[in-house]
Amino acid sequence: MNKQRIVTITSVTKEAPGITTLRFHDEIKVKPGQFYMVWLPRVDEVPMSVSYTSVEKGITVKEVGEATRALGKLKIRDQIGIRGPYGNGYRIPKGTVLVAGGGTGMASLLPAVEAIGDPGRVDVLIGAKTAGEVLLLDRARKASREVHVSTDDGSMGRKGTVVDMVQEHLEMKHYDMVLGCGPERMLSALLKACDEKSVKCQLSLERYMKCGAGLCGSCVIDGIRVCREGPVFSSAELRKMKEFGSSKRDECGCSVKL
Amino acid sequence: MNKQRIVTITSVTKEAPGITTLRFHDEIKVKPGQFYMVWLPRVDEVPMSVSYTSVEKGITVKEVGEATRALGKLKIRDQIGIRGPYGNGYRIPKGTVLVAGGGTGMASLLPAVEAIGDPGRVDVLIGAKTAGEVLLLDRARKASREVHVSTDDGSMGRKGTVVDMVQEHLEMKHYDMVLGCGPERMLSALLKACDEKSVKCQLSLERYMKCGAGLCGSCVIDGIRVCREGPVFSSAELRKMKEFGSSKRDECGCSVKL
Amino acid sequence: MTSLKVEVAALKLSNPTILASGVMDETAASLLNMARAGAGAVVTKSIGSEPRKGYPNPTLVELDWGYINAMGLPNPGIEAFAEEMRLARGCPAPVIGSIFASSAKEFSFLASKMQDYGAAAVELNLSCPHAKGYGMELGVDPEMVSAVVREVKSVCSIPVFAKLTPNTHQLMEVAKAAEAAGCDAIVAVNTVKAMAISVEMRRPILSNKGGGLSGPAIKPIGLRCVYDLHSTLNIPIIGVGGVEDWRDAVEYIMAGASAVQVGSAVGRVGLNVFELICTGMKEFMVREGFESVSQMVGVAHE
Amino acid sequence: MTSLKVEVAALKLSNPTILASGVMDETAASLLNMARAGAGAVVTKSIGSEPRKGYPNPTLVELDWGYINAMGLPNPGIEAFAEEMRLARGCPAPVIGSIFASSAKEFSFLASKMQDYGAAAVELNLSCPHAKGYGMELGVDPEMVSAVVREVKSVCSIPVFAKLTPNTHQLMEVAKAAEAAGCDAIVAVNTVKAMAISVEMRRPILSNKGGGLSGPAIKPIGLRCVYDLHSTLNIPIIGVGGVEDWRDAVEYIMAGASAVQVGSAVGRVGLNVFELICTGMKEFMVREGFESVSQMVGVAHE
Ligand SMILES: Cc1cc2nc3c(=O)[nH]c(=O)nc-3n(C[C@H](O)[C@H](O)[C@H](O)COP(=O)(O)OP(=O)(O)OC[C@H]3O[C@@H](n4cnc5c(N)ncnc54)[C@H](O)[C@@H]3O)c2cc1C
Ligand SMILES: Cc1cc2nc3c(=O)[nH]c(=O)nc-3n(C[C@H](O)[C@H](O)[C@H](O)COP(=O)(O)OP(=O)(O)OC[C@H]3O[C@@H](n4cnc5c(N)ncnc54)[C@H](O)[C@@H]3O)c2cc1C
Ligand SMILES: Cc1cc2nc3c(=O)[nH]c(=O)nc-3n(C[C@H](O)[C@H](O)[C@H](O)COP(=O)(O)O)c2cc1C
Ligand SMILES: Cc1cc2nc3c(=O)[nH]c(=O)nc-3n(C[C@H](O)[C@H](O)[C@H](O)COP(=O)(O)O)c2cc1C
Ligand code: FES
Ligand code: FES
Repeated sequence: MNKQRIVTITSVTKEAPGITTLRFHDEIKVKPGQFYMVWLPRVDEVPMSVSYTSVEKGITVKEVGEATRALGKLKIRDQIGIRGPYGNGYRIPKGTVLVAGGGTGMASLLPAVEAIGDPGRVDVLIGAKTAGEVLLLDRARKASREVHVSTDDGSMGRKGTVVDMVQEHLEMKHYDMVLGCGPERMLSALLKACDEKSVKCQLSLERYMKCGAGLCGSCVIDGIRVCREGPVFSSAELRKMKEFGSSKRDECGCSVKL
Repeated sequence: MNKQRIVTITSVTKEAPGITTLRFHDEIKVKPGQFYMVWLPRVDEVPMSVSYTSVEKGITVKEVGEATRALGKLKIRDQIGIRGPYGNGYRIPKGTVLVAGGGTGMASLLPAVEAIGDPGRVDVLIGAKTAGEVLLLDRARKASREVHVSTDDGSMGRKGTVVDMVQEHLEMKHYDMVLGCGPERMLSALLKACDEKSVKCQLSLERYMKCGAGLCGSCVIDGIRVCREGPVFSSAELRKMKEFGSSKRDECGCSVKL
Repeated sequence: MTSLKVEVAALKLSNPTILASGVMDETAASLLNMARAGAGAVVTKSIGSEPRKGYPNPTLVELDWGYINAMGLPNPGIEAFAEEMRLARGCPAPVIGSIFASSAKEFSFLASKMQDYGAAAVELNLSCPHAKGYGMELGVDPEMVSAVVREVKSVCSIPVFAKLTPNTHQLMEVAKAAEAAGCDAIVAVNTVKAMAISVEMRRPILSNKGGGLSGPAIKPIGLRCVYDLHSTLNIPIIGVGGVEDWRDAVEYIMAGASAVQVGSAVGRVGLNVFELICTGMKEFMVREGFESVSQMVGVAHE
Repeated sequence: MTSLKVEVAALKLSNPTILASGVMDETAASLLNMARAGAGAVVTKSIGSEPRKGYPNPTLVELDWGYINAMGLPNPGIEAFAEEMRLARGCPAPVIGSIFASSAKEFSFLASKMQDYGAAAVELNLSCPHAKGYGMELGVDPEMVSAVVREVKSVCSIPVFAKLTPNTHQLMEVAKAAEAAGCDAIVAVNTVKAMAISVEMRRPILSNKGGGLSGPAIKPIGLRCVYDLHSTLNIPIIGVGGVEDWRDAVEYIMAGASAVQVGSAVGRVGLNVFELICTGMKEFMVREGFESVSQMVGVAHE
């Protein structure tokens, strides 16, 4: 039961061009990897990972369309509706952990890194299109042993993708678990990379969400609810999914190529 | 919130001709002086004080009409519906206590006597029409210092009413509180007797009950809900009630003389 | 200055919470107690021409999210009720007389009695879901409702409220008919047709089998009716159904209600429910900058 | 031997729990998962002639005692749905194709498609409370319902179910019209018209404003409809509305349902709700000496 509540924005942080973190007070506990359905009256209601899970909650929004642009324009004292948290969240792993985030994927991953609570056993890899879009770098540094950055254009860190970095790290070191969040094509390559090295992973997926509550079926991948059994799935689960990395459903429920 | 539950009779005790105790298992806690709404399908649903308040609950029924006669015919393994407990119950008094029960009034009072938990400071007075109808005598003896009986026909104990005995006891000894339950005429005399000696009392009333839950207003005395603010009222409350001892409401809500 | 005062169809209320018909309102003393507890107005139990016992028990089922009741319109009859109304004269809040009948003539007879007794307004129960020949059996037919209202208006100078049922797809037609016939306000909604069955006893629990659902379960239903009525009507609407806290009350008001009635919450919350709603509503109004209740009426339509 | 097997209008089900339309049933894989989770049959999302996005978000409000939804009948359209039905062929439980349309002709077109696709039965959505021109706008009119059923029956050899709305006082008339037109079973009920308002935002939460109430809040309403339908009809009834545990299911069956559908509880309880209901029901049947579900159907009427 996740009743709608109206929260007031207490801080607005511009993380990068078109990427904004909004903070607000909400008492209801959240696990890293869970998400809210965020309501902007007259605009839309969209799923957003919780990027800050303390009592002062936060979401980190990348502007891609109408709703996210409207969220990016909010100011302190504006109000939004939230319901949730929904979804399973990451199981916080024991042992050494490699964390790989593409784009706003870091928003979902950082609370998990912080929940591990032991910088000594976590390495973080951040991928972005360009230097300006590298997200939450300072926060990642505080909570981990090493942080490495890659950009598509080489404007910061190494040139290439985050998956390239993952492959290198898995060659170099032993990790007990990989956590990943980002575009599905990246996640699909990530799963392959992990499988090759027989390292387990947990990856967080995105699908079109309407109810968010496990009812309407709009978010399903291979008949499994991303909003409920996911958004975080294990390698074992992902390997069985025919639609993973290949197709998703549009608002009508039609299958479309990724 | 008091959902209907169906319980199975585990024991049937004939207390006196036409007076039966039914026991059954129900986990929901009850305070002495509270009552259930007891449902017998195809017959009626009637209020009954809880005469045993441990997990093996009990009611003690005097046959006066259709519903009570049907309850008196139940056997082990028969089922009844109960909802509740309803009502406020007795506030368990400190100090010395005089308990005065007329008829099935003892059913409501005995759990209070037992809850006091100190036989040394409780005296019990039981009134009945005739020897055969003296109720729950052994149980009363166990939980109190002295038990005295009066019958209308003198067939047991002293001849007279329980109020006569109360007056004598209040003359003889000091009591901090009187608890009473029985026919309203008796209670009205009891209040007068207590007031004369400036002893506080708590008396349990009966009114026609439909909902039992504080909604329908059928049980009101001076606009106060016997099922909710009562059935137990203090001397202070009773003194203000114009209808106490004089009139009640019938099923239509018409005022009728007691 | 934030004020909770409202005016509904010429009735001046100190606050917008009204005791709903059928709950703690069969005797003058009850009505007075509810007014003292903070109700801005009180509606009497629905009164008919003759004394009526109502249905045998069980008459109530408790649920986690409300009640199902089939009281069967018990009432002392309009003659005996004269005395209660006389005793209720000093009531600090307006007393609205609720009546039920099986014909327009009978309604007008009862309404004029209520007027004589000093009722501040009369509420026509056109919506009881479980009394044969009464209530919603009439209240789903726009022509019948029109005839009843017209007849009552012809004998009454006090405001006339029609209490309607949500158990129909024709609520808007019925309400429009009532308005056209001169009705002063619409009260929506009465209980929703419902039932509970005991699986062990293998039968419906209520002696009448069917009953009416009230409480939080029906709040979204009542709210929808009020919202739609506000789009349809020009006369005031009084919202009823599952109002349990200030938030429920404000939802109804924003949907278009000029006041709300509170029934089940008198059992579920307690006698202090009127006070709690008013305190919470006032705090909300201060917080959000509303100075009067009327400023909030219908704002959810904008 | 206690058995949960039931037969409803020639459909043989391993147990009487059916996945309700609109919940986890838009893709073949979802339907298969729900059948594997233990549903005795599964109903597809209501499918129309063309792909449809449904309403913008918010489309769901969560309440303590249920949901309000206004999805707006999103669906991939009958042509694209061919592929899902093909992939669902191996489904261990019968697949019932739900369809919605705005005319009798369109209904029969969709129904014959569903039959071609291998649906075990077709369910006519005559009851969606919030889609303009569809659902209950047709489903409260006995003549319209009669025409739709007749037309669909004329092109279909698989059983035809009519899913009806509780938002009318004419449910019995509508159901009788469906029966007379050859309908094989009645499904009752769809959601109840409802709304939720955010007082801080001063507006309805759902983008469509109005929506349909489902879940425990409406169980007493659905139960009452099924009870009354059982007194009125000779064809089987499938009970829907707030079925969350075995007790709810048995209440519906005793009221007269031959099977029940489960929607909201898939969200509120989880995918194991079918299994939980079946286990509890079986234990109850053993305890009470019922050997088959059919022995329980309608016993609350005796
Ligand atoms: C579990 C989950 C967590 C997410 N976390 C974040 C986050 O932390 N930060 C962030 O910036 N974004 C996050 N997203 C993505 C975010 O929901 C979309 O970017 C947003 O909905 C786009 O809305 P729009 O109106 O701006 O764009 P539109 O122009 O409406 O759409 C752009 C694209 O966004 C996606 N989208 C639109 N609506 C939805 C919807 N209701 N559900 C899912 N996807 C949708 C579609 O792929 C669409 O093509 C998350 C998505 C999911 C499913
Ligand atoms: C709070 C309370 C506690 C009670 N506790 C006990 C108890 O422990 N033991 C016991 O034997 N009796 C108790 N009673 C009285 C008992 O409820 C009635 O004796 C019973 O309802 C009679 O039903 P009947 O069908 O047998 O009689 P009827 O022939 O129907 O009526 C006989 C008389 O019983 C009373 N009565 C009937 N129905 C009701 C009702 N719904 N509510 C209240 N009174 C009713 C009326 O005064 C009526 O005149 C209690 C009553 C109340 C209000
Ligand atoms: C026990 C009970 C008795 C009722 N009796 C009446 C009545 O006599 N007349 C009437 O118009 N409504 C009656 N109602 C309906 C209420 O006035 C109200 O419309 C309904 O309960 C919904 O409001 P609520 O959810 O606040 O209870 C009764 C309701 C209950 C619970
Ligand atoms: C999210 C959601 C979507 C629904 N979509 C449909 C639908 O497409 N067609 C239909 O006939 N009923 C639809 N319904 C109604 C359900 O099938 C069912 O009749 C109703 O929810 C009551 O059952 P429940 O309380 O078990 O949910 C939908 C219900 C929900 C909650
Ligand atoms: S978004 Fe509705 S089931 Fe996941
Ligand atoms: S019995 Fe209904 S209020 Fe007391």
